[in-house]
Amino acid sequence: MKVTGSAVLHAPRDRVWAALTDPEVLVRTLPGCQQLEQVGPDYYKATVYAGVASIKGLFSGEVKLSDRIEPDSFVMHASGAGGPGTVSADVQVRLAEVDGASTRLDYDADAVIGGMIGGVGQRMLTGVAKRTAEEFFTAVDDVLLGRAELAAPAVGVPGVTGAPIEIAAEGERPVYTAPPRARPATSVATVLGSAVVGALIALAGVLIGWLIAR
Amino acid sequence: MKPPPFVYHRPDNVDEALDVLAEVASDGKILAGGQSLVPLMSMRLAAPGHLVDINGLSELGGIRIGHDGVQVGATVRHAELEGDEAAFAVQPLLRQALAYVAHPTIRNRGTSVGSLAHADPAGELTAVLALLGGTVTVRSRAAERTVPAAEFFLGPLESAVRPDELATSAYFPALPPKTGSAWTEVSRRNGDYAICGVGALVTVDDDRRIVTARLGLISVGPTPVVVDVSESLVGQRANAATFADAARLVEDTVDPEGDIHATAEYRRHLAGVLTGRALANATERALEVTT
Amino acid sequence: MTDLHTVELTVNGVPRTADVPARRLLSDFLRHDLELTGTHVGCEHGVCGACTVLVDGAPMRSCLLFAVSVNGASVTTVEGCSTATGELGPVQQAFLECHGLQCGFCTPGFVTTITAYLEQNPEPTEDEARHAIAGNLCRCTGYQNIVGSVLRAAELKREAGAAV
Amino acid sequence: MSTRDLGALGEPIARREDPRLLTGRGRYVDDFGQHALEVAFVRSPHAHARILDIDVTGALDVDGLVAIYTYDDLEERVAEPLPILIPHPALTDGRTQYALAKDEVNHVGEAVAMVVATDRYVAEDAAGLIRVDYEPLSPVVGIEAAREATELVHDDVPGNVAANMVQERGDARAAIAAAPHVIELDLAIERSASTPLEGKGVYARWDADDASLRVYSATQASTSVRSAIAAKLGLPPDRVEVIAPDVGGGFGVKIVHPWPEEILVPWAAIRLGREVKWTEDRREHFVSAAHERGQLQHVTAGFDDEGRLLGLDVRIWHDNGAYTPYGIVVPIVTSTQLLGPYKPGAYRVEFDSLYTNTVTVTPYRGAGRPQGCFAMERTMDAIAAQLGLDRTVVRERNFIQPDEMPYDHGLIFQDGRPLIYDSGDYPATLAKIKKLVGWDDFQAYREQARAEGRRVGIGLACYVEGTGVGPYEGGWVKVETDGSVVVATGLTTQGQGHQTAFAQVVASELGVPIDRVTVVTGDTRRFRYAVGTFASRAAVMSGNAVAAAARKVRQKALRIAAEALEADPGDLEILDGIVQVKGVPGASIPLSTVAVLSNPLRYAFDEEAKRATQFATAADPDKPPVAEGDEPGLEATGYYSPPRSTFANGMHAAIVETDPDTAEIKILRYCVVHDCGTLINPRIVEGQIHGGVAQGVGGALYERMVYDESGQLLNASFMDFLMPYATEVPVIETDHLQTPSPLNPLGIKGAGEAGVIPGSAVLAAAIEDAEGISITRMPISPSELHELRHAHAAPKERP
Repeated sequence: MKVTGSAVLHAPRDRVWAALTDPEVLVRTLPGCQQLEQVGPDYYKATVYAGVASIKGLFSGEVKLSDRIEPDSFVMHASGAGGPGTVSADVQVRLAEVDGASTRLDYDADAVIGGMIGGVGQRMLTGVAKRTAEEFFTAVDDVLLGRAELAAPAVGVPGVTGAPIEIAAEGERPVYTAPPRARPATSVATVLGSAVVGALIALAGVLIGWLIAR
Repeated sequence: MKPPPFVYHRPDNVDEALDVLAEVASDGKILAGGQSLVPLMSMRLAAPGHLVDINGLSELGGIRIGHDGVQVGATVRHAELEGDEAAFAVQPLLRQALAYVAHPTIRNRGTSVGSLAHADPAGELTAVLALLGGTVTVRSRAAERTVPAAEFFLGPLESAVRPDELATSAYFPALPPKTGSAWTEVSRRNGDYAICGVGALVTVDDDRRIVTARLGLISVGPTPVVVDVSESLVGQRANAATFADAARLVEDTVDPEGDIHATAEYRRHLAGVLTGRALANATERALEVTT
Repeated sequence: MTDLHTVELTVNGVPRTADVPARRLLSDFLRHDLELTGTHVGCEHGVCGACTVLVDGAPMRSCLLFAVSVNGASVTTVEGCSTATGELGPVQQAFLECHGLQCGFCTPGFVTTITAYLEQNPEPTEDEARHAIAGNLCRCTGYQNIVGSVLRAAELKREAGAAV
Repeated sequence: MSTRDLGALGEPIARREDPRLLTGRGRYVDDFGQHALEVAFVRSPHAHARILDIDVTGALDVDGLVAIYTYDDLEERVAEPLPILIPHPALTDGRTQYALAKDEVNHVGEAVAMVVATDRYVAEDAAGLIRVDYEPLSPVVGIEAAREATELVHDDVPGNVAANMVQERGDARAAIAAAPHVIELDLAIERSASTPLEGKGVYARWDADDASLRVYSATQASTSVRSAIAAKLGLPPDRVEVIAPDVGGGFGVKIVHPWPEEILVPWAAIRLGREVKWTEDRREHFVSAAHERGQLQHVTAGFDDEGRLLGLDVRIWHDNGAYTPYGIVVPIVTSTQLLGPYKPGAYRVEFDSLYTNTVTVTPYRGAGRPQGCFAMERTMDAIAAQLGLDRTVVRERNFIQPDEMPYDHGLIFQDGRPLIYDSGDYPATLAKIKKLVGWDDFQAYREQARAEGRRVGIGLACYVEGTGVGPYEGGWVKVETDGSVVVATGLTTQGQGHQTAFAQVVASELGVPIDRVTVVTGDTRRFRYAVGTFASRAAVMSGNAVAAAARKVRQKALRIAAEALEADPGDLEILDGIVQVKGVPGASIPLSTVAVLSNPLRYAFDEEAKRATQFATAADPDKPPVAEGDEPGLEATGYYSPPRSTFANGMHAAIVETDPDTAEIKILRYCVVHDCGTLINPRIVEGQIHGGVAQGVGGALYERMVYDESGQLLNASFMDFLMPYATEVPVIETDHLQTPSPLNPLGIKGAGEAGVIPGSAVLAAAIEDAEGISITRMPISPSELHELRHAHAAPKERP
């Protein structure tokens, strides 16, 4: 499925660029992302605890960044597979200055959702993707605005934020582990356009939404 | 298509159920009617490690009717609520909408509270709860809280029920005086998920003029959409009211997605058309109860 | 995970029991554990209705129930829709007379659904009869003769009632 | 042909198989083998990919796992591609799959690994733990992409063209060029599928002591499955038994053989020395069985002022999916059957059969005819519209007339035989359908509806269907010594009531009560030679074959009875199972006794048998007990092999109402007039028509296979593949003509597929009539009609 969307992030373009290509940021903003393992330059293996409501599960895949034209654009390739389905996506991301304080992000994704989920999940996929996209952009924006710590109490689970990201070296490969966190409150205001669909999220395997790959 | 293995819990009371939930956290799911959960499991899209079967918990059964509304326990089947004359008398929209929930055979097992907790954006009862301003009561081992409809539906298939919580009942306020209700929807086949569904509440005054008019819509957004169209109708003679402005307002408000059965544009169009029809029916009923 | 649960049901009036994993669907429990193969499985996601059985008198999709979850229930399958003497029950007789079936695969779900429906509404109109069967899929008959079978079954039941 | 007492033939009797099926005593494949090992498959999630690695280690610890097989485990001929069942010279680049994918997958759902376990639950657990590493390749999805051929499905098939074929009679292009009027239409029909309520299924048991294999398969062709299994597994055919038990619907998808599973399951059963069963689940059926219907068609028609077709030129692009196991039967059928009851002055048809990375296409009830009918009937409507003529008038002017029968179209049909219509009265059929639907009164109804703010429209469509395709079927009839009659024929049954219809044929031929007749179908143990159940052929083929066998039995019975009664065989008749001398009451002998006498015995094992023992008969001591050229027993085998197909025909008319606001489409009336020659059992024929119409309505308004660009089938469930419920199918009003076929003794024509053929054509016509918008693509949903309205209205709003 082809999906496009855009969002406004409240930081200058170079900071947005830095955040989106920083595994330390990604690991704490990608919905459900538990671990990013760097296996090469701009190449990560991801472990994602993905899902909707209490239907959730562990999912593993990989993420590559390419075609980096800093600070204008890059392409993300994401793929992964679980028992009930597969997901792969190429996401073209473009950043444009809105003003000195904010950046408009546009993305074009070509996502392939295969397996059982592709055949029976149609009714729900875009809705779930959109919800997850909002979550992701809000989380990134929170990081950019330095209010990441503020997000968690909003959903009322105490004591799960503010923990440092753990970086452990496993052989040569840095491994980024997300701190425990609650789901950030989403803010639709940061997402533009009626057809915003979170294909970006495909890289987190979250398009599988309600999959559980046990 | 066979479900994956899970540990089966059949607690003897709600506290025991909550203990299990607290322990297994997000690896657990409540099994009530199972009419959405079991197919998800058979397709292996869901694979909870633990199922907590609440079907035997009599304390979660029963429909309690008051003048102010209808309280529905967690194990009440759609069919039971649909057939309950007292509930119909207090809040007719329940039966009007439940008649569109899948097929009777599914309604014999599926639970009303379960379908709210499942938060399917095409679920009729989500919009009924939202339109009526109802609540869902949820309990965990630590606390009980009552969540208003406006805060209950967070996203597609995502409700405010946390992994350690059990939705114990839902509360649907009574139909106010001089008010009529209606539900209408378009689906591809009889019993399918609605392409668009609309519930309406219209209140008239003694002079048979419209006072308030509100709508609850499904399948046109990630969660049920409530639109207050009173302003476009207030003061109109109910028997001569035209609903074109209200329909346009609804069309402008909803933000549906397209899918393999219908384009987003068609869904939006239907939201307008069905708004007109639901308002007309509800107004007619409001007049009936006002004479 | 593979713990077995003892499931006791009264099936067609006969107490039956088997030890099964929690995930055993009622449809598979009936077909494989009790070897009552009259109940058929057409989609396993609750849409086709072929697996419909009566649980404590109410039609339900047996593919959407875990056997363990209906422990203790009374279940009626198509095998139990015949008369006490083993002759065709009124719904079955009506299907025979009206050519209400072709391949017969979906038929058990229709027979159980209609059997329960006629208890609720003994004198359906043609339109009501059509809606009564509208949750069951049939690929062979085009439904016309099944609608006729509902009406004929109602007639047969009335005749039988009058004869008593 | 002997004088036939029709007896039960033609009577709408209740079906004899029903009491069993109604009480849960039917036996479908999954009802067998309760203790067999069960199979689940790992299927490709990619439409087009190279398989880099299959890692099964994760699955090996699953408790209850018995075996996992991948392509590398397959041996000898099991490792070869599956056969192309119907080769054709035009099929220059036919390709078939391997039983398990070798190196590459070409559609989502193609089997990659096979898991055998103690039950299906466990098998699915293990299948879910097998990791397959794929390198995705660019998929070809949709006819346009296949035609552009920027990507290829099979590297060695340029242009994605499996076959190109041209048939022409006369110079169609010249005729069109010279015609006073010319129209061109682009028409499209989307994919649908048979989707029987029971999926496929295979259950195999190997008897090592006997070195024999028994296979139960939900197939439409058990004898062919036996041949295929024997060939693939290297077994002598007589060591393989294949039984099609009760089968829960077929509609074409179960005619294909061998399905990979029909080879793999018996193969595993032999290897493991255990009973093995596979029951296809609904998702597997959507992504790994077969689809049909997807075609683009460009029609160019030249006609005169009266609306007579002078030349017709049709170009067809057929989507055959990933492989061509069933050859190019579907587009050949479209090419030829498109002509319907009409006789264009000249005709040219050309098709390309194109590969796509989607589920394989094989015939689904109607088999290319719904597309052809859509093309022809939309053309007729367009001609009428252009000339301002009534749509029935244009059709009538183009009809082949009854006195032109037999009518030779000068083309070659799907059976390799000339396309010659044997009989049919199209003007009479038209008159009947016009009367049934009230064609001439519709204008008044439309005005009345319009006054009420309602939109209604009427449509009509005609078809001719070649049925009873050869090469042959056989039948065996035996009268037992208790007077009961057993009948066997090799073709299979999926709900068509063969156990009743063939019993009616035999009962009337033999003169026995029908309740004494038992029919067995689709069991290679009972009848060894057969072709299969497809192409509306069972009643024609096996009906005539069992009739032929019954006639032989009758003759033999009369001969033996004549000896016993000391009468001339010509003076005898068989009534109610008793042979008697005509007009001489009391001079009679029951068939049961004749059966006893037909088999000279040495041993008496019961009272009846005593009469045939050596000291009981007054046989001529100079003659052998069994005469030369004779055989013991009152039984015979007969075959029927027609020179060519017999052509049934019919016409449908429908009245629809479209909601001006929601664009919902409601069928107010649906009328059918049908002529399939002599009816064996009118009730069964009517049931066939009802079922066909329901599928036609489904194909026109509800059902489609929705693929995305990556080749994912987006609606692989009954939630989203919208097979109609009772509330979506209209009341069907029927009427019949009976124009007997001159090609077979019973005068039968096939009836199985007819009901589905004109569905899209007639409903498109009615919707077009209601809306005043040209309908060229089917199916159509309310959402699409809504879009069409907008597109249609747009130019007026923004000139």
